[in-house]
Amino acid sequence: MIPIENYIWLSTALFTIGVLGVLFRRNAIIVFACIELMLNAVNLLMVAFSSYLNDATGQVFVFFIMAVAAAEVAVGLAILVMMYRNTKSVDIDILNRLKG
Amino acid sequence: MIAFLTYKGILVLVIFIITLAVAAYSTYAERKVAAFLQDRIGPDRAGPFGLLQPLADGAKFFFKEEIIPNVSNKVLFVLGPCIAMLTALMAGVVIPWGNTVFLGGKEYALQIADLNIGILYVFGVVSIGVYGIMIGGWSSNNKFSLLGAIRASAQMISYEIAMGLSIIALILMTGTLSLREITLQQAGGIGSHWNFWNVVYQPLGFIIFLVCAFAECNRTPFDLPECETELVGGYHTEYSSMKLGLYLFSEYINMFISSAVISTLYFGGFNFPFMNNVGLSHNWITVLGSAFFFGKVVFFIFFFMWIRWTIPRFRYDQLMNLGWKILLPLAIFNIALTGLVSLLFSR
Amino acid sequence: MLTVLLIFLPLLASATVLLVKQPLSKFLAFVVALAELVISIIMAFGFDKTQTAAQFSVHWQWISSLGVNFSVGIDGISMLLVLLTTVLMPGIILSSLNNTTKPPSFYALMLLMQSALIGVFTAMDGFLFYIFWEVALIPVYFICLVWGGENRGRITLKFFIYTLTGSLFMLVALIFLYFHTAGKHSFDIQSLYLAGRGLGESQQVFVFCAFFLAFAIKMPVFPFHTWQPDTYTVAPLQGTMLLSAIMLKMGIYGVIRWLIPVVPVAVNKWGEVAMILAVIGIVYASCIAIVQKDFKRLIAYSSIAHVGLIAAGLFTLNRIGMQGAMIQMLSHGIVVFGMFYIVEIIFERTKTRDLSQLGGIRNVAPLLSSVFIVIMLGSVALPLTSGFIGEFLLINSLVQYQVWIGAVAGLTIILGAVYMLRTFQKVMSGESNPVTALVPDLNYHERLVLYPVVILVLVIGVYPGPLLNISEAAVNNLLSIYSDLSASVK
Amino acid sequence: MTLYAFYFLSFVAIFSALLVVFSKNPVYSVLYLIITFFAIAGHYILLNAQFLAVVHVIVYAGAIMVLFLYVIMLLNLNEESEPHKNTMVKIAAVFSSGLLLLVLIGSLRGASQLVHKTGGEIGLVQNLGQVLFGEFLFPFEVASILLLAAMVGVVMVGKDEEKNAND
Amino acid sequence: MNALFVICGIGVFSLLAEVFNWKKWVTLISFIGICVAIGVLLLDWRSVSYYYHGMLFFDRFAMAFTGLILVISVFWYWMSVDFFKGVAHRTDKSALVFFVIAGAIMMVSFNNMAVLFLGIEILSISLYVLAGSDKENLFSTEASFKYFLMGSFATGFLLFGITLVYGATGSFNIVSIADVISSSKDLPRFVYIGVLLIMVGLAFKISAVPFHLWAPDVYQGAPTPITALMSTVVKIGAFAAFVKIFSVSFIRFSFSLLLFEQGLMVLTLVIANVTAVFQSNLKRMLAYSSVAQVGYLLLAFSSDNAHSSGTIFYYLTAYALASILAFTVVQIIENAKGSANISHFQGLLKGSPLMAIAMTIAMLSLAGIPPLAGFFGKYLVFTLSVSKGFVGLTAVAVITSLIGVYYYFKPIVVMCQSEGQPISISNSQKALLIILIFLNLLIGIFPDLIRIV
Amino acid sequence: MLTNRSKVVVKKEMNFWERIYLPAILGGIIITIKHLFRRKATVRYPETKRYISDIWRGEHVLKRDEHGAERCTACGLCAVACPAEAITMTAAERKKGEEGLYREEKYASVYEINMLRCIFCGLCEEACPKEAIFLTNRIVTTDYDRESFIYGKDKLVEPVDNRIDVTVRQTQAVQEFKQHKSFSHNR
Repeated sequence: MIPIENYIWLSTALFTIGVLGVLFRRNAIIVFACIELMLNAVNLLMVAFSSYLNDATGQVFVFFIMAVAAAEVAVGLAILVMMYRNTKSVDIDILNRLKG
Repeated sequence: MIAFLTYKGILVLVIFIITLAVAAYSTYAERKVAAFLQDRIGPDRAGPFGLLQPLADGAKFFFKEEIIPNVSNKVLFVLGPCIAMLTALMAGVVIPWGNTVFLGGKEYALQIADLNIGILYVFGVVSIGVYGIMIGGWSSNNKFSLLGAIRASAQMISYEIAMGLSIIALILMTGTLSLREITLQQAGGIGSHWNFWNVVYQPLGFIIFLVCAFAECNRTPFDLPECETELVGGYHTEYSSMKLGLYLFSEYINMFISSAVISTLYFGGFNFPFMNNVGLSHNWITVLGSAFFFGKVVFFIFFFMWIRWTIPRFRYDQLMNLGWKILLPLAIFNIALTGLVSLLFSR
Repeated sequence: MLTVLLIFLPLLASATVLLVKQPLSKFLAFVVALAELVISIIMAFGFDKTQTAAQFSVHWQWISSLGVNFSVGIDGISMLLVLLTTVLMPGIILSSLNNTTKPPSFYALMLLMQSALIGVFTAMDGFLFYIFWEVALIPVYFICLVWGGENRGRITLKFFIYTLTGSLFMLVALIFLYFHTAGKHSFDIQSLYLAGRGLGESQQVFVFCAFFLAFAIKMPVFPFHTWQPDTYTVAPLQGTMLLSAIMLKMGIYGVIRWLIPVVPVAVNKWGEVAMILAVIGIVYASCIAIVQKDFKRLIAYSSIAHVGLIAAGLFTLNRIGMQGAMIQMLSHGIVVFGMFYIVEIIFERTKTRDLSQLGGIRNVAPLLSSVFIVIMLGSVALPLTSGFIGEFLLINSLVQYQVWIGAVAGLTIILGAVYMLRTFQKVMSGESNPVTALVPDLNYHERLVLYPVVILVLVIGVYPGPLLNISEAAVNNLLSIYSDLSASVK
Repeated sequence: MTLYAFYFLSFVAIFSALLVVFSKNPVYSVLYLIITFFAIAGHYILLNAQFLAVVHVIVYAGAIMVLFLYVIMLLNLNEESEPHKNTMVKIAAVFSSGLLLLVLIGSLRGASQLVHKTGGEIGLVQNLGQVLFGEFLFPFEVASILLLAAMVGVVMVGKDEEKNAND
Repeated sequence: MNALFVICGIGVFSLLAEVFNWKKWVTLISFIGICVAIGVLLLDWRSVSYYYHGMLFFDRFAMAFTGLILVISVFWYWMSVDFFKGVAHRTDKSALVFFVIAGAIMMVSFNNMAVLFLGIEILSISLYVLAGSDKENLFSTEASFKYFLMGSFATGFLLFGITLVYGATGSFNIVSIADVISSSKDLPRFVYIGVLLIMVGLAFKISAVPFHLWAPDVYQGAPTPITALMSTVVKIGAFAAFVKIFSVSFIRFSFSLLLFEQGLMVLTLVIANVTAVFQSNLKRMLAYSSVAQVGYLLLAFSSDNAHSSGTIFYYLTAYALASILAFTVVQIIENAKGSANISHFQGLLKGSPLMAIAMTIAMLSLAGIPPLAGFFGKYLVFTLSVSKGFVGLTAVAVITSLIGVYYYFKPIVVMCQSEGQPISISNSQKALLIILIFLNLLIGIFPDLIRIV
Repeated sequence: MLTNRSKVVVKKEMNFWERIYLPAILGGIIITIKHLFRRKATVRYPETKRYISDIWRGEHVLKRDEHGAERCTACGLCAVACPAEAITMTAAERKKGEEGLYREEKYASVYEINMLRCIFCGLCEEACPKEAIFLTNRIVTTDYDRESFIYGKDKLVEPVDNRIDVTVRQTQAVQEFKQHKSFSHNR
């Protein structure tokens, strides 16, 4: 059996890459995709823990995360398209008109 | 272990060949059926009754000039049809093509893998199938292709939902996700031990599933992604030679797999009436069952073609309305109904 | 019960005033203020001068979870200040009836102010005291903000933040004390006294500093006074009157009621510093007052000087000083009220407060100038005016405490005389110039306000006995407690 | 055997995750993300959570990423329209996420004490169903509210305003 | 418990109203519905129990906060009747608002991380959309998108935290987590970082500095009623969740977490208050103010993790009442003049005294001037922290609240200056203003009325 | 309305069964399946040829008389009668020595039919007073360009040695019809 540490490292790495993507990219869609990557890192770790603890609740929780991710994606992309209609851009740095 | 692998390998190979053959002859059948339904003869030059036509087509695809548009995204352009083909073939893994056979005292199931989540596996594979179309359509760098790809993705995602929900009603009844178990539950044979086919319990679910299957396979009346009159062939406008062939092939394979799934889920799979009463040995029943199964599949393939030449293509908004406003509520209603009925009858 | 009536009558009236139209509203406000006066006079007559404990007291549960009660009561010290408030309020309201029309909200704020002020002077619960203390701030802030002069937004905000800062420190000190009360924590004044006395020396000093800051800002004592001249100048007449005549006394009252009994040890130790600050303030303010060109500002600085004297007298912590402070509070309230009113009258007629532009008013408005003389003399502390009694007692006490301090504080009389007489000279005497040539004399309203002031200045100056008697028992009690405690610590 | 599979899948996952971040073309990014998801699905299978693996594929690869691709195609985004951040921001991003990684690694060490409990049947549909419809019934039902909210929201955002609405 | 169902039911009803063309009735039914929910809650008041296999736990805490959320919702609905009028999607908006409320109720009554997570998400997803509901407006769109990105980013952290805690304790039930944490001797070390990540995730939701960056932009860009909703109902829910999880599950770590909590708190207090001073848009200023209020709440919470809920409840009540009052005025002004810039408030006192008084009361309450409710909130907070010995921190809070006075008084000063045009307001708005003023005073003068937690 | 064959479109509410469309679809697929079993309309052309009726109206022929002279007198009636205006001609006068070639004094020097325009209605045949033009059962052959579909006299006039039999079109009834001047076009 693979040691649990491996999974912790793996999902930490994926999580961090997700965070990196969020900070690194300016394309809103990719930023958003990187957030999905973060959620997936969490899912992976959750499943690993669930498997190691022999406890099904962790996997059930992953379902909820997936449901939420799906809902978020739907809403997020809709908002993104709405924004694109208004600004003709998906650059998140455009989002700085709101200043005091 | 070795024996197991050999057995599986042979099975995979056989099913691969059968799938390809069925798909190939589906192209032939498509043209023949179209011709017949329109009071024509159809292809009949290659071989007797034109039976060698698929080979001729194949040969043509191979020898045609290979054109990759200059401004296209080369890697993805090639990847698109490959994914389409791959996903189409993958779905066949969990379908029970027949009952078990006893050879040398060992029992062999005519199924590559009996996953306990078979239906979901099929769904998963089908849902990936859309990437082939999307990638191909996008990488062609052509307006029509892109439109076709967009249409395809929207359509497939929309109808997948209704499809899934219609299946859930079925699962509520059967209590399993394994296709094999679902088939065995519909064991036929009047007299001793018999059950109705699921279509009897789930007529509404069946209709929804059927419609969605049409949409998932991009078959008329839902062939919006390749709608020639508007999109000049849609996502595969820019494709030629074998890559186009792969797309067309994958479409027919999808049709084949859909038919197989419909047969398995709603029409008893490899079961046939009186199977327990004819007094044949197990192996023979299995063989006969497989034959029946293929008969059912062929019928549904025929049905696909039949519908194609009966019902005209939908408009895009009609397609979406049908998916979201009719099939989805119906499927939910069906779930509720199934749940209610099974609740009442389980008491 | 009368105390409660005293507090809540104006409160209710202020809500009512908001709902009626303008002419009726000011009338109503005035009537209520008079009613308050009547009630307080009744109370003064019913007041038992020999008793040290609070009278007319009421004790209701309010916020039981915090140990806060609605307990009010009046002892000798409170009585004088309540009287001051109720006496001046009708005057202030009357002064606004003159020829400016103020909307009902103005009178509502006035009445709210009165309610809060009486609340401050009668509260026998730390928390209640704090609430009233803050509530008193709000109406006067709005009076100044809405009806004030140029730059009022900035200046009033400065005033507000200054005072709020101080009171927040007081709040911290109160909370600190609250957590040192015995048993179930309570804000009751007696338990706070006990708690304060139970503190160690450094803790007492902390409490002292916090309290003193709040009170010093309110009074204001020397380094904390910077808000005051601006605010006085910018505020409308009534605002200035409220601030100078009554609100100042909140600070002094606070020192008497809360600072000295709660942390006697710290007072003993650091009172001298406070006293020195106050004395510095006296000299400083007087000197600035001398060079002031703006009439109103001059009065404002004079007010700092006088209050400094009161504060310095208080911290001598002997009977004479205390009593002097009490009587001087009254006197200063009345005098400064009159002074500001006269400034306003002159300003209204000449549209200027610049001393160099004024002059010769005596020629055209003899009544005005004679009233001014009397009030001015009260401020300068001429014998037979109210100011004399107070300042005499205060300087006396200071001299008893320390000769040099007393001497420096005594400068206040000399310097006061200098700037006041100079002012009189500049404003009233001399030749009338075009600005002052047509100044009309006092009209009916003004006389109605100013005559009682003159009378009071003179009456208190001649016969202060009854007033001193009212506060004597309470002051003695306070001092005895203080001397016991500070002695025991030493 | 499984360990090798683990390493292989991990490599694929991390490698393509990095490519998600560093690909210029948004379509490539999304496609690499899909590969990452498949690698994660592979991990699920390794962890004996087949059901979840398939659901993961259906939901993420089958639905979510299709939506991403759909939007990218709809908006016709490609390399040319890709906005570029300036170098400072990029360096800052790399630095801060590196820091995060360090912090996480530092604090996650020593997890090996977690004892692996045997069993391995929990990933099966039956078990998950028991938990989901037993203990987690309420969240399950509440998830429907969530999806409803999302649905209404998307319709609201996506639908064109009705002009001249009367009431 | 049943109140939650009632609220969800109204949400669904709103959607059905679109289908059956009952749009006229939506507002009325919504009102009645919330009132029914309050009634139902009162009926349940004495029955403290777990529901659904320990998924929900309705104790005093949960019920009190639910009640608060519902009461504030009533006022919110009252205030934003116009928001649902005239435009399209009115039923959708109404439904989403109810889902927000439902989410908030779940966030105060959860007993399991799953419910917490779903509650947060129901609330957030509805809000993302609502923030962008003014589709023609670029700011609104932008606010929505920004909120969305930040929100889901925060969700990632929250989930990572939950996962690590799960890995260490093997449970999602917050009570069991607490049991495991307190009983087992050798917890894996990653539980700490897990708890910390949960804190980060929730800090995003309650918009504590430095995780507040989204708040001002979103508050400013979103339609004013939604801003009001965010700064009241949502904030109540989020902070209650924060309190609940850290006072139940991780109570054993309260000492270890103290430093982080206090760090958040000091940053929040200082940065938010100082930044607020420089704002010229009142909505944005209120946004910073709402961030700043979180600082005081955090001060209360960090002083005493276990027993601060009463104080926090009171503080949130006072804050929410004042906020709703302020936003009511801001909304009216914005509708009349096109933006909430502070210069538009000039002369309000002369023009529309009631609104000016209402705004003044709101500002005074937010600034913490007695005898308004806000003062008592601050008072309780300071008392609590002083009683636990955090005198230095309290001093910081006192100083920042003085800074607060400065910016809260800015609109007051502006309102009192110069003449202004009267702005017509409807009778219902007048009544709302009067009721809210009254409540602000009432709760300030008789704080014991709501000391129910 | 003249023909009484147009249907008035009725937009009445569909009832439930009509609205779910399934019966209609079912009807549709029954119709198509019926066609599956119909006789096929197409033939395998080169091997089997379709039967062509005797009175099939195919390619035109300009007849000669029994002496081999062209019957056409270029009267132009056929061109007038042609609804598709496919026929055009140029008249010319017969010269001496051409009596064997042309039956009467006037003849068509050019006679062209555009086969792409012709609709094979047979009106020219009816109009012809000289029984010169007939439609035959021959099929117009395909070609590659449009020009070649304009048939001139080289293709239209029957060869002398290979007469085209049109007797089937010259039945008794036709003859009689042509005798009746009252039915004639040029009354």
